[in-house]
Amino acid sequence: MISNAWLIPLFPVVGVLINGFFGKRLGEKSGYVATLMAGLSLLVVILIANEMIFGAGGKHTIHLWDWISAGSFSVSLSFLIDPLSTIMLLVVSGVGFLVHLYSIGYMHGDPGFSRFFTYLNLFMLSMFLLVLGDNYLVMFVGWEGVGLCSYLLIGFWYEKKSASDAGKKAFIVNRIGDAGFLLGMFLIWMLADTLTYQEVSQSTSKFAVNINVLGIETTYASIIGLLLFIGAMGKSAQIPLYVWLPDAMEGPTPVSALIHAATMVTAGVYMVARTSPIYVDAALALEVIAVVGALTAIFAASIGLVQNDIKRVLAYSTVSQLGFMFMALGVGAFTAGVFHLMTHAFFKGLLFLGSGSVIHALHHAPEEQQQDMRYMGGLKSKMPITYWTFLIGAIAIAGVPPFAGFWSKDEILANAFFSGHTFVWIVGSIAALMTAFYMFRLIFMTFHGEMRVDSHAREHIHESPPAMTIPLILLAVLSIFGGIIPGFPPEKGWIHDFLAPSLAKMSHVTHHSSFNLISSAHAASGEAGGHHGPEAMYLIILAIFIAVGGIVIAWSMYGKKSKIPDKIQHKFPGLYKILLNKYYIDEFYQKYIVEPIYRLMKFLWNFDSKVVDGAVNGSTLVTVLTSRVSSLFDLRTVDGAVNGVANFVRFFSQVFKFLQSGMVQNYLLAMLLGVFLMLSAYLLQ
Amino acid sequence: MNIATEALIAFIKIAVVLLVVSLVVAYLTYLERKIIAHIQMRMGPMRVGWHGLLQPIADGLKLFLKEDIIPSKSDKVVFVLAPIMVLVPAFVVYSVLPFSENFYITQVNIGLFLILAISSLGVFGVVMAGWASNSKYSLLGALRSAAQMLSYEIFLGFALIGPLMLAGSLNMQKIVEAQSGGWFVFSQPLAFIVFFIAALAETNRVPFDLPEAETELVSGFHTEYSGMKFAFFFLAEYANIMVVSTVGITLFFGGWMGIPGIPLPGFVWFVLKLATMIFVFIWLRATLPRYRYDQLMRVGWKFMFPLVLINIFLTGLIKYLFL
Amino acid sequence: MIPISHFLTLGAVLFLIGAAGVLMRRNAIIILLSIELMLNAVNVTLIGFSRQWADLSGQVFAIFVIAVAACEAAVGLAILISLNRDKTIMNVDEVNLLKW
Amino acid sequence: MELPFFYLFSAGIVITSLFMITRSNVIHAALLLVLSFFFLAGLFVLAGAEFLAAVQVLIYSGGIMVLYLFSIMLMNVQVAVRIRQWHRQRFFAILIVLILGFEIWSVLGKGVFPAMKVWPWKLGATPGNVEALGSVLYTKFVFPFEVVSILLLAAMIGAIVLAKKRIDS
Repeated sequence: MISNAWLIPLFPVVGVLINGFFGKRLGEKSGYVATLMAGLSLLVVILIANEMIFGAGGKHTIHLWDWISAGSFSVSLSFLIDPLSTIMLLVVSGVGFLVHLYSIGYMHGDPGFSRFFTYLNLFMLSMFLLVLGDNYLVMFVGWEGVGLCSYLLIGFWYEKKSASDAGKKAFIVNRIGDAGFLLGMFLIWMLADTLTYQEVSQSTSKFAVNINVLGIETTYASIIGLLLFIGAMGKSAQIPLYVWLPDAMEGPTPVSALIHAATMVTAGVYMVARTSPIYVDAALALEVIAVVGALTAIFAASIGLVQNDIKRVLAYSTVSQLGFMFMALGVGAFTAGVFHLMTHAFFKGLLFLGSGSVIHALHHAPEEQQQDMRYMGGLKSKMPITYWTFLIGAIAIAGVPPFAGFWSKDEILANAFFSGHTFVWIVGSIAALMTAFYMFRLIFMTFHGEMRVDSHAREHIHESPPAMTIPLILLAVLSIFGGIIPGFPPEKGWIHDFLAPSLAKMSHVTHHSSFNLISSAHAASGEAGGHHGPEAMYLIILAIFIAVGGIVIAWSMYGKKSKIPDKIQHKFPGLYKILLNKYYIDEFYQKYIVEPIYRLMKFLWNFDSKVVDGAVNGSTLVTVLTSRVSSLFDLRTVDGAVNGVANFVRFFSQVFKFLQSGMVQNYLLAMLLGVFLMLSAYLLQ
Repeated sequence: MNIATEALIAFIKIAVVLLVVSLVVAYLTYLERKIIAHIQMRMGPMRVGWHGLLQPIADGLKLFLKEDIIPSKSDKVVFVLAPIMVLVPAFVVYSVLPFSENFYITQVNIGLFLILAISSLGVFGVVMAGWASNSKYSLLGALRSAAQMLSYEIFLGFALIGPLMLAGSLNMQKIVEAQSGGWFVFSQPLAFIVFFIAALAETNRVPFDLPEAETELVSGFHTEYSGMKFAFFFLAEYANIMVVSTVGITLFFGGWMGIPGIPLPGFVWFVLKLATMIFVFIWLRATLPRYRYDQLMRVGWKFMFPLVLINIFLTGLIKYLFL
Repeated sequence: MIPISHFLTLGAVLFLIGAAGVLMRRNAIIILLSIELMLNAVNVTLIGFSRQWADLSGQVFAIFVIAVAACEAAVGLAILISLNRDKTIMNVDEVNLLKW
Repeated sequence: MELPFFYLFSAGIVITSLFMITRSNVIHAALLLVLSFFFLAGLFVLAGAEFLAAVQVLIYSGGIMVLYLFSIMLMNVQVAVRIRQWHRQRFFAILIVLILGFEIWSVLGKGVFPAMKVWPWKLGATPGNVEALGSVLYTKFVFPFEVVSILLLAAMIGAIVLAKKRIDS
């Protein structure tokens, strides 16, 4: 079956063609076509994964045809099936299929139904190319393809200006990253004369050459690493290029789940993991990646603390979790990064789809309230499946064992700690705490407490159709078991053995020999859970404390409140008084919690507003400060740079526009002048 | 054999072919008038010689002696060049036609393709004539003619691909020899039908004689021509009929190859087949009405073009599967 | 045997004549014709090299060049016809709407 | 034996081309170009590319140039003859062209070419290069071939859209 891997991208192509040409005529049937194609791809992937996992394993190259061959430069369209791409394929096709299924329900009645599924299949195709390609150029094709689909799908409701703006923003920000990717690719080819992964990994000695750039002594590998990381920054929304991802929530929710949480945004992680043979020699680049990852994790998490839009919380959470993945890559724990990528795809896909289910239920509410958690609450009883699956996702992301998120996140933090990146470890731990907090804040505000939904929409709230709940349940199952099965015991789990042939081993891991000795000794003695020795055990306990602590804080601030009205209800049986008191409590919250939070949000997005004087508790204060810094950075540095570039371009275009006379022959003359100069240069050399 | 004798032989061959073809072409006009006349229960030319046999010579003499008028507003150089441009390709083509087993001027490996290429140049003469005359009728006739010839050249070429695939060569002699097992008209009936219709259109014959439709355009692109120049157009038309007929019998009827069992020399077979083919051309003229312009284009693009494509596809498929 | 330099020289001369035509004439059709000439100059070089190396790739490329020339002629003439219909423009330097 | 013919054809091509770019009457220019293409076809035969020579005559002269003539007839040629023919930048242009010519000449002077290879078939004989060309075109170059066919289709559609009368305005 492995030799038939070309079938995987073929099915989405068929889907694109059918839906692209006959979508209008098919109407809502196009959803079934697209889902069928995604399902067939998934089937092939499962068969292949079966062979890879339980069968031969190893690396297989499927050569389709020579694509470009010019002189010594030769690129073929061929696919590489190895453990890494198998994991990615499973994630992409699995989550992709579930999202297809989910979208049939979610997009029901949308005028652009068939267009949506065309794009979705196109995305699957691009993502498969990205993951399957056996060289950087094919990956780049997929990379651009998913970028295009992301643009198309964010701006799917293009009549809404904010949506089309968000699409453009995503596209443009990604272009910056792509430039880095391209330059990195050029450099790889320049040094190694090849672009295929296998040949690149065999010629690492060519990259380990030292050079001096602007006074910094480093290696070519580092420069390649940094350039490729710029690409990854754009696609995987790292500081400073993360700005597009929160805006990308303008797209339909299944898109957010598939593209902007589970698959596309992890392409950067995949790319860095793919390039791990080069990164092994790129100490500087890894250091940068680790720090950027850690900073992204905490920045995004802190912003997420105060958002009221349900999808935006998840978006910032995604950015934060991507930061975790890069943290892992940066400290050299490539396996942990890929592992977290996988578990994250499960629980974040689940959370997004769950939020989509909530939004779907509320679509009779006023437009601005549909996604606002302040106008939700108490949905638990109305949407039990959504609630329970959502809760599972939240527990998983918070990092409570034995749910999926715990295993991967713990590995990342442990690796950061043991590789000596103490700063990264501390930042990561705080971010983990925040993660647990904001996720449960979201849960409490959305599902618990009294219902604050608009009264007209209230009677329309219902559990979503099976097409939407089935994916939720499946993803919830994956969120429970997707971590412990491949990841237990920590650092020695199945996924480590499986991915070992694909990922390079960091050399510096070995000079923590004591840690390795201890862990191997423990492994030999079969002591479960304690593979890192006592230190590791403490770390695990600490991680559990962090997760539980976050949840408890969230509960004490948001969860408990829902009980206050209950008590009051018992004390004052009179209906009028209950209503009155309820109103009073609302006022209370409004004044002491909601309003400061509202103002905090203003800080995040509008640095003109003033600092809130009496912050209610300490964590809020910390949030204020960090959020301010990040928003300042965003507005001053990022926007300033963008505006500066724009002004620069405008100034020079004023000068150079006179070159554009509109007369073809002038241009041709200039062209011949160029030929003349080139020939002169050739003759004079 | 040195170059001089080779050149001499070639020269003699060329001279013979040119003379004979000119004479035959001249008598084709006589033949046409006679046949049509008899079909229409008339006698046709009877005055000059026995049954008017010397009529073409008298006509030629008349045209030769007539005043050669060049319209004052015309583009003179192009006006003079146009009839030559029509006549020359029509005669050049004879250099690669196989008249019999041994009698031909030359063999080239792109023979059929060369014929197509050169005969495609005839349209230049027509366009030049129409434009240089500086007359509306001429220009309209020329435009019609150019569009028609360009379109039908495509079908003509495509129709020939079927037999070519069976013959596996562009060399005319090789194509004839490839039919020793059976004429291609039997294995390629579709191609032959399309070829025949396209040939009628290529030579501006009824029912596709729109470019020179006497009743609409005052005989089209050569309205302004007279004397010898007019004769050139006239000769070229009949020379083209012969070329097309020769190509037709070479590709579909085995050329000079006879029916087994009847001991006749190849050249006689060739002449017999050619005469039959030309008779059909003339017969059609007496029988069919003229197409309308849009009908002409519709028949071409919507009926014949798909037909030849299907033919090529089927031929390729059958050849791939069974041969 | 014709040496390759002959072909190359002829190609260069043709190309330059074509370039001169394109750069110096105002009439759009003459410019298109000059472009055809330049394309043919390329064909001459390709054929020359094909002859030199006894390799048919050059001829295949020349066929592609002819196909591209056909496209260019079709589109170019279509543009000219629409220009001619709307504004009776025959000269390239009158078509300067794309100016800054 | 080939060289005199080469010189003959080259002279023909260059002279007709020079005349072509200096005519004010577009029809004359087009006809001169056709003439130059005939010479070019002769040159191709000399270089052993007889199929291409036929293609040159059939497609280029018989197809593309007829298209040109056709289009020219749809336009008003007489007006175009009377207006200024030369572009303002002509002196600069001719200077550049001459300098470029000189440069190319010097580049050519630098070139060293190995001995000419011999065709595996006899010139003008059957099967000759048609078969070889066909097999190369449909095996090694089949992808470019298909791409060119798509290009032709696109150009055809484009030309129709561009030249079509606009009904709405």
